[in-house]
Amino acid sequence: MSGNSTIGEAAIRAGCQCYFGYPITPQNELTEYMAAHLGRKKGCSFIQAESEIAAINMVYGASLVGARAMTSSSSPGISLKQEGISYLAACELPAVIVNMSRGGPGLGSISASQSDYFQATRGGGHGDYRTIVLAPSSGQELADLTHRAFDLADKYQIPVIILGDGMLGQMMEPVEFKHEAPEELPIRGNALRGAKGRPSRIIKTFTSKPTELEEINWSLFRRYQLIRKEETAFETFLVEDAKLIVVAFGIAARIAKGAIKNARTNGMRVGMLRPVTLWPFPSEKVKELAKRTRHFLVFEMNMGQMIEDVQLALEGKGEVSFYGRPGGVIPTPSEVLRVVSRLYHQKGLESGK
Amino acid sequence: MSGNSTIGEAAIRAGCQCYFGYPITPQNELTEYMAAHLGRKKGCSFIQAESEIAAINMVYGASLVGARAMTSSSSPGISLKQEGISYLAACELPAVIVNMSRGGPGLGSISASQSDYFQATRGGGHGDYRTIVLAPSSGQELADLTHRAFDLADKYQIPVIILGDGMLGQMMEPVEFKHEAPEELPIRGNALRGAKGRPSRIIKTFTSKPTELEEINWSLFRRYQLIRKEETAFETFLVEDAKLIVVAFGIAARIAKGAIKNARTNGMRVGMLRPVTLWPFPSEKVKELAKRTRHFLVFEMNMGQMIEDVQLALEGKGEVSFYGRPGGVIPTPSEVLRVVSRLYHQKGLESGK
Amino acid sequence: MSSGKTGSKIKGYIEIDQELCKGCQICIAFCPKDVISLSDKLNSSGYLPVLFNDSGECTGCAICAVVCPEVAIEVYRG
Amino acid sequence: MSSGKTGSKIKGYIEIDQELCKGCQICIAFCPKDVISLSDKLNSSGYLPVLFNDSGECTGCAICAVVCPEVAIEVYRG
Amino acid sequence: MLIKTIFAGFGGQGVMSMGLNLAQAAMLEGKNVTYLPSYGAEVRGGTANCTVAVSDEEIASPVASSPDFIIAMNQPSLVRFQNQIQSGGVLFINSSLIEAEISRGDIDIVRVPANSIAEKLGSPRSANMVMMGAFTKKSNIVSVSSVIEGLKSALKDKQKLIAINEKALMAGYDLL
Amino acid sequence: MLIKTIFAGFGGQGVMSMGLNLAQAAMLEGKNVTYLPSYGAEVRGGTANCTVAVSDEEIASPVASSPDFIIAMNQPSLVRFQNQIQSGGVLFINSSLIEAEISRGDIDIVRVPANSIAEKLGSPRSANMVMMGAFTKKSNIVSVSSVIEGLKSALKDKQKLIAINEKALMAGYDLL
Amino acid sequence: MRKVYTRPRLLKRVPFHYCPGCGHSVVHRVMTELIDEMNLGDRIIGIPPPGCSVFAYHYFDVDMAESAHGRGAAVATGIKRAFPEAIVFTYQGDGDLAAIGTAETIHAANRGERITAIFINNAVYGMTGGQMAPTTLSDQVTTTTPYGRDTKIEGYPIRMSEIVALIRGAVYIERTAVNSPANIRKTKKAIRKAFQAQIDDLGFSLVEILSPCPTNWRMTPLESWQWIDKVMTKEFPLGVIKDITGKNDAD
Amino acid sequence: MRKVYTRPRLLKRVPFHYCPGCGHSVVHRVMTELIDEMNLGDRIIGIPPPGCSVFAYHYFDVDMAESAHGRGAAVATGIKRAFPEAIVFTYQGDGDLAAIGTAETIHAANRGERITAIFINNAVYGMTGGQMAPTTLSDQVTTTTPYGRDTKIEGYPIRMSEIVALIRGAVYIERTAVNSPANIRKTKKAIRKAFQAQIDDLGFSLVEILSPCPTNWRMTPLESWQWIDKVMTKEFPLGVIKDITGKNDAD
Ligand SMILES: Cc1ncc(C[n+]2csc(CCOP(=O)(O)OP(=O)(O)O)c2C)c(N)n1
Ligand SMILES: Cc1ncc(C[n+]2csc(CCOP(=O)(O)OP(=O)(O)O)c2C)c(N)n1
Ligand code: SF4
Ligand code: SF4
Ligand code: SF4
Ligand code: SF4
Ligand code: SF4
Ligand code: SF4
Ligand SMILES: [Mg+2]
Ligand SMILES: [Mg+2]
Repeated sequence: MSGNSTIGEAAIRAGCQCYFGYPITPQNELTEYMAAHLGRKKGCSFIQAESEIAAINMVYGASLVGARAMTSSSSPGISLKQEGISYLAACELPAVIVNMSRGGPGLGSISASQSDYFQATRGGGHGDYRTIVLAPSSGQELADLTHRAFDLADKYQIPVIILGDGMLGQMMEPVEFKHEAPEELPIRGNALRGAKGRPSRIIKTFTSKPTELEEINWSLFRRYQLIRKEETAFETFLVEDAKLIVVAFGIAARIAKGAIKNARTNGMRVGMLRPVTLWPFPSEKVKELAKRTRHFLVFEMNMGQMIEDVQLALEGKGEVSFYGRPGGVIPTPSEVLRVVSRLYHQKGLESGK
Repeated sequence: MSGNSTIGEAAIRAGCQCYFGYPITPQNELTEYMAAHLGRKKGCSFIQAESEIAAINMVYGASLVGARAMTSSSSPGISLKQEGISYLAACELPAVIVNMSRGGPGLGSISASQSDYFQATRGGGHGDYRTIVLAPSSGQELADLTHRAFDLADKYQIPVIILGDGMLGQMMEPVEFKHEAPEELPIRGNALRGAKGRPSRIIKTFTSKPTELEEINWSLFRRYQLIRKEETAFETFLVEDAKLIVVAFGIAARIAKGAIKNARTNGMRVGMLRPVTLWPFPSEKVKELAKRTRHFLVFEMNMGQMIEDVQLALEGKGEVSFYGRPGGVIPTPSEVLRVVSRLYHQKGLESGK
Repeated sequence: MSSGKTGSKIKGYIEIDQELCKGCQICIAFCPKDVISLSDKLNSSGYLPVLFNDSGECTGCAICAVVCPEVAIEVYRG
Repeated sequence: MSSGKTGSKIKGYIEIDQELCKGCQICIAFCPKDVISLSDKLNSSGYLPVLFNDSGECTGCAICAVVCPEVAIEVYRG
Repeated sequence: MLIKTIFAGFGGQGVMSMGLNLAQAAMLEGKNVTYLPSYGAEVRGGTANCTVAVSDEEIASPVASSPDFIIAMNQPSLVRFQNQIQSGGVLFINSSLIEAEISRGDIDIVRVPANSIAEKLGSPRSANMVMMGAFTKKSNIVSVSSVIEGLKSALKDKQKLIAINEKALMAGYDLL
Repeated sequence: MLIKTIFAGFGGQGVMSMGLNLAQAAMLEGKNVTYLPSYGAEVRGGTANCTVAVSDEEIASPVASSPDFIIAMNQPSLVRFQNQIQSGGVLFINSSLIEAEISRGDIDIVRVPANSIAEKLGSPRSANMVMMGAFTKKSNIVSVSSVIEGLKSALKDKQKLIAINEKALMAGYDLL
Repeated sequence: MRKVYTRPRLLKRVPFHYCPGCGHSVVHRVMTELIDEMNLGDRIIGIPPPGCSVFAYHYFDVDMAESAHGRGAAVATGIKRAFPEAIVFTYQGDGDLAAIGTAETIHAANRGERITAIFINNAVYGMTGGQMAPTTLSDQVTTTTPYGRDTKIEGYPIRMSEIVALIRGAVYIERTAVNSPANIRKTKKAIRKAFQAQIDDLGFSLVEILSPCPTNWRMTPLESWQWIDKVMTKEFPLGVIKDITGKNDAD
Repeated sequence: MRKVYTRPRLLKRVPFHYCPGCGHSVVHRVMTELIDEMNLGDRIIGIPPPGCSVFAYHYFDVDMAESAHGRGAAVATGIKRAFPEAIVFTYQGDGDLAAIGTAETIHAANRGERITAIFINNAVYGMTGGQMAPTTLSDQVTTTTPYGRDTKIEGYPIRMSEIVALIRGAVYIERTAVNSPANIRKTKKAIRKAFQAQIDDLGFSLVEILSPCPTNWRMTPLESWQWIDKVMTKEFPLGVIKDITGKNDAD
């Protein structure tokens, strides 16, 4: 089962009732999986929308009435969804948005890339909002994080982005699904379901009083602080004695891990920090690691985006280098190993503490 | 003449031949100005498009054939243009995009706000691209920077964003226009004009070879480095002896300036750095200022976005505080003064060096 | 609020909410009996509302209420 | 390239670019004279191209060329 | 000196042009000026207002949270703005349409029966100019001749309109 | 040990299912596996390929820039991939369709007349299985019984198809 | 005497923010009456647009949610698919439905979504200050057609109802107006039929309502009401445009 | 003997990347012939779409530029307004023109933009792997309608040409096919008329071309060519749908 299908199956098992999407390579298998498996499922709905914009707004509609809803696309299509995501965030509506990103900018290439990091983590749409951003790096994690995405979305009433890439979407790996699809999910208490037996309800942000909107912003902000505290997730690998820590996410982290294993066999004390949540970013962990390790290599399949979060976390208390390949080029573990070794020697890390 | 009309007039005097827009408060006067003044001008074209998406793609079309073209909108409409901006950046096409931003996220409010900073400075669309971002803070600067925007766009073949806000758009101030509209502009050499007397020409990014797209990214990156070097612009105000420097842009900088003047009369040594280009951000200047001044107060009409650029520039070599009002609330100079004084005293800046 | 007054032989009457009325005068134009007219006193929203002239001619046909954009008119018929 | 051969009395002939042809066989279906047939040798792109059988019947009507999606056929008439 | 004035009233009362008038006049006198109209989803046919700031120096914010002068052309404007005016400020009331008592003792109140005067002058639509005249005299921000000059340039060559407006303006000016 | 294999050929030659077959078999043997199909705008009816990585450890990258094994089912695939194979690797050539000389001396070359064998077996469409058999034997990544088991689970209960494929597989297997 | 006309129960007791003579509030009243009469208050969900009617939720006493400009039909689709028991309507301006929302409208109709679009055609963008709408008449002056709409440059007023009528998933389409007692009554009847088509699970229904905008037409309220008859209906003829609900008009 | 049929001059000498039997390349050939015959090579600008024909610029030897999915009509509008001397065409798939690009298409037509849309209807999303297109036929199996297109859920195939024909700014609309010599010739004639309408500054023109996609229809090339006649034209009848160019057919 391809990574894309894995997301589909995991979503269904997480109780996803509605999927609205629009074809774009390299995530079509997800749309197709949902067409085959969600489309005729009782109480569920699949629509191939007329556009990405329609799709995200259908998700908005389904979320209004309390359904677990999902959409997916790849880079250009995600750009088109920015207005909709901003609306979801503003109205505090849960939703899961998958971006199996590809080479950009423009029409770019259909090859895997990580150049939508800024867009995902800093709210590519207008206004001060954030979305939780999960970055899986294996088939298994595609399944696990998809499930987590729906739970987080509901828990915090927030849109959650799964930031994958074309390679994760295409490739197949053995996967174990840990949940069965629920029989029925409870309807979110604040959903619009018709004003039966209760006062009518309004979901909106628009106001002619800026202070009202400010209050919405502050209340979102407080929730964001809570999420930062509670939900930051990461993986570390051989960081305890590391003289150099590679920071990488998603497929890049996997490639880096291969390089690090090799570096270790070559006697280099190299470790890795892999943010699993890109937002909230594991800044505290970076700070903590910087107490023992001075050198960081940020490795991304882009021109350098996550590096800003690493630098922001370090506040000058560490040296940061960068290696990146944009446009859909997939670096090899040995290429990364070469970069690691060069840096390791340049910084004179082989000698003593 | 309102700020919005000022932009319109300045654009026409900069030789803008095409304006394609869609109504949205608070920038309608610009669209209307162009309808009245560009629409019937010889060799020029005004269209009220069917949507913001159509508008940005019309700009793309006009830019393909070498025309100076512009579109404008406000926050939600700018979100919709992200795909188009990414295409413009990818295809190295000049264009001017005005965002008179308003309170967000979602439908938000029509009141002035600065919460689209991330979107503007980090390429809200997909892929690794940048746009030059100019942030005027007065009527006169609206005129001057609009002219500059067209020149920069052509010089670097890049989309340029003018990031204003609803207040700048609405208010009137005396303005002096320093240029006359040119009789005729030379056609950009690489424009599509039909393959007359030369081989046919293609403008595109799509490729099945990621390395080709990588090369495009690197070539863009080199240009971005050049722009960083050549075009970073800022204004400083009383920074020489400042113990506290307020960093603010646009209308917020103006408000801050009022507060600073007052702080000075109260004996506080407060100065200001106002980035005029938000991208490229005046990081070098921040670094330089940090040699003499330890405390920085970032003041934005949002929840804290530019603050990241200040922190990135400082690399821990300065203390950064933040004051922000989101959602379209306009802080007063005396409110900012209160914040400044409190901070000044908290940090014990009144005593000695 | 305003001119509502129940008389015998009167077929109908209307009550106009002076605060809701925005003085658009649409009701005046459509009333077949010509029993509505403009007031000369602004209401608190700054509009000149209209008044019902209870001349006994009102049929309670409710045309005025059907056209009133502000839902400012209630109609009685007996 | 392939079978082009000019003979007297022959009304027409065609040349099929063996490398451009993708063996879709559309030309075979439309040729009124049935003078095109499938080759048994893959071309370097891995397609089985078609061959012109110069039986003298070809009229140079160009129907094959009009339908060929690969523009692989040139037609001669005389 | 930075002086901020809010002009407020119904949509049709010409409060926006009063503000523009002041801005225009101040510009002619070489001062720094900002003019900020306010509008919003809620103003469909409701009240309208604008803020004018005049100063010898750069103007920090075009917004007036505690203006020096307020011109209330109708009752709702009075209700909305009377508490914002700063101590020692002046409140101009169109007494033709406003009856309310003002509770604040720390401000100066000028009552101008703008509508009745305008009606008397035979041009009921220039109540705003009557008020503008009174405001010009009392506020002393700009000279009345600058206001007139501004009026003329705004109305281009509509001589008749200029004459009417000027008359109304002077009637207000001479009132105080 | 990490072993990477690229299967390449025309769209219709079943190279994708060869890859899936290997992946399936390796999974049954409890190994780490990644399967990566390649496709792109350029593959409209052209060549197709997929990469399978099998390892006892976590697999860093599913991409094979220098694969251990390459299966070239047609000429264009050979041209495209022959230089990528790593020294000491094995190149499987469908000799029914490929005539070319191979210049590299640092690799092992196995020629399998997959199409002719398949035709002889009366099932010309299972040339890929013939090749798969030879590949299984030579590469020794997975056991032939795992491949067969994988085949069965992929083809569910299409008994006839399973039989045909198994026959072809064994014909290739027994070739070497 | 008995009260024969009073405020509809589902119309909240707040004054409208609309300009004097505006048609939006007339439609609101008619709709709230109807929702009550049809007993839909418990299960109806409304999607008002950015536009002058952005605050419609302040008036309708039913569940409602804001939508992005033009996306009403997509939002309503999401609602209906996730919660088919609901009766869902969008309330959209001509800019909203016929410009930026063109694709969403046409494709929701094409899928035969069981939703109802209430389409307020006032021939301008009211909310944003009177710009040209796709339905602006030829030669009509707006803030973005200061010299009048020139059909050679800006195109002709678009007849969205006729376009949607071509689409098979659309089952009931009527154009009405709210500029006279009779037309207001017809509007109510049309919306009733549109809702009924949805209740009967037949497909997409749309009621286009010609609605006065005295402010942006720069007319008195009465002039604007008359202009609809005199001018607007020439371009946008009133009447049932499509009815394949199979229901005959009983009254 | 003289060469009576050869590769058009404006068709670059590179093999097509299309599948065997695909209609795209037939249209490319016809168009390049025509551009040469009409002497437009010097001033024509083409906008190919994301879609199977994304690489059209590799074949047409004229100025061309990439466009965002569905936005061809807007891009072409920008080009034509900025450079009216150009002859501008978009080349769009059914997903591109009739799904995501619906609004841009309709409004460009409505403004009467002097541009020509070449609309390749192959009833699927070819490029992305055979998903449902708005024009997919009822019951047709695609990768997103694995059980066949169910009109109750996914709606009916949309007839975009008929919709655009309703719009006054559109002056020439014809539906043709590229599945037989006669139809290919008619396609060429139709495109000629469409270009001519643009040259004559009359308005928007569109030629919808039914085009085989053997790969995603899972047919042999020949079956796919025949399927157009047998099945597709029943839903999408061929012929001139609108012609208000006032030109009579001389040949
Ligand atoms: C994406 C986006 N673009 C533009 C706007 C601004 N906007 C709000 S309402 C509106 C159109 C109003 O016109 P119409 O739909 O006809 O409604 P009316 O006000 O006339 O009732 C526009 C353009 C917006 N809110 N969002
Ligand atoms: C914004 C965006 N969404 C989706 C895509 C992916 N995409 C590329 S082509 C295409 C549709 C192809 O179908 P069609 O337009 O019918 O052209 P065909 O390939 O059938 O000729 C899609 C959805 C994209 N490139 N950009
Ligand atoms: S009820 Fe009829 S007669 Fe009476 S006031 Fe109203 S419209 Fe006139
Ligand atoms: S129709 Fe209503 S709002 Fe208008 S004048 Fe009559 S009562 Fe007042
Ligand atoms: S030219 Fe005519 S007769 Fe000759 S091969 Fe072609 S189709 Fe057949
Ligand atoms: S039509 Fe062309 S491509 Fe197809 S078989 Fe004939 S020559 Fe070859
Ligand atoms: S602007 Fe027009 S549509 Fe909007 S409230 Fe006023 S009259 Fe109604
Ligand atoms: S997928 Fe279909 S449309 Fe695309 S190239 Fe192949 S046959 Fe042509
Ligand atoms: Mg409208
Ligand atoms: Mg298609």
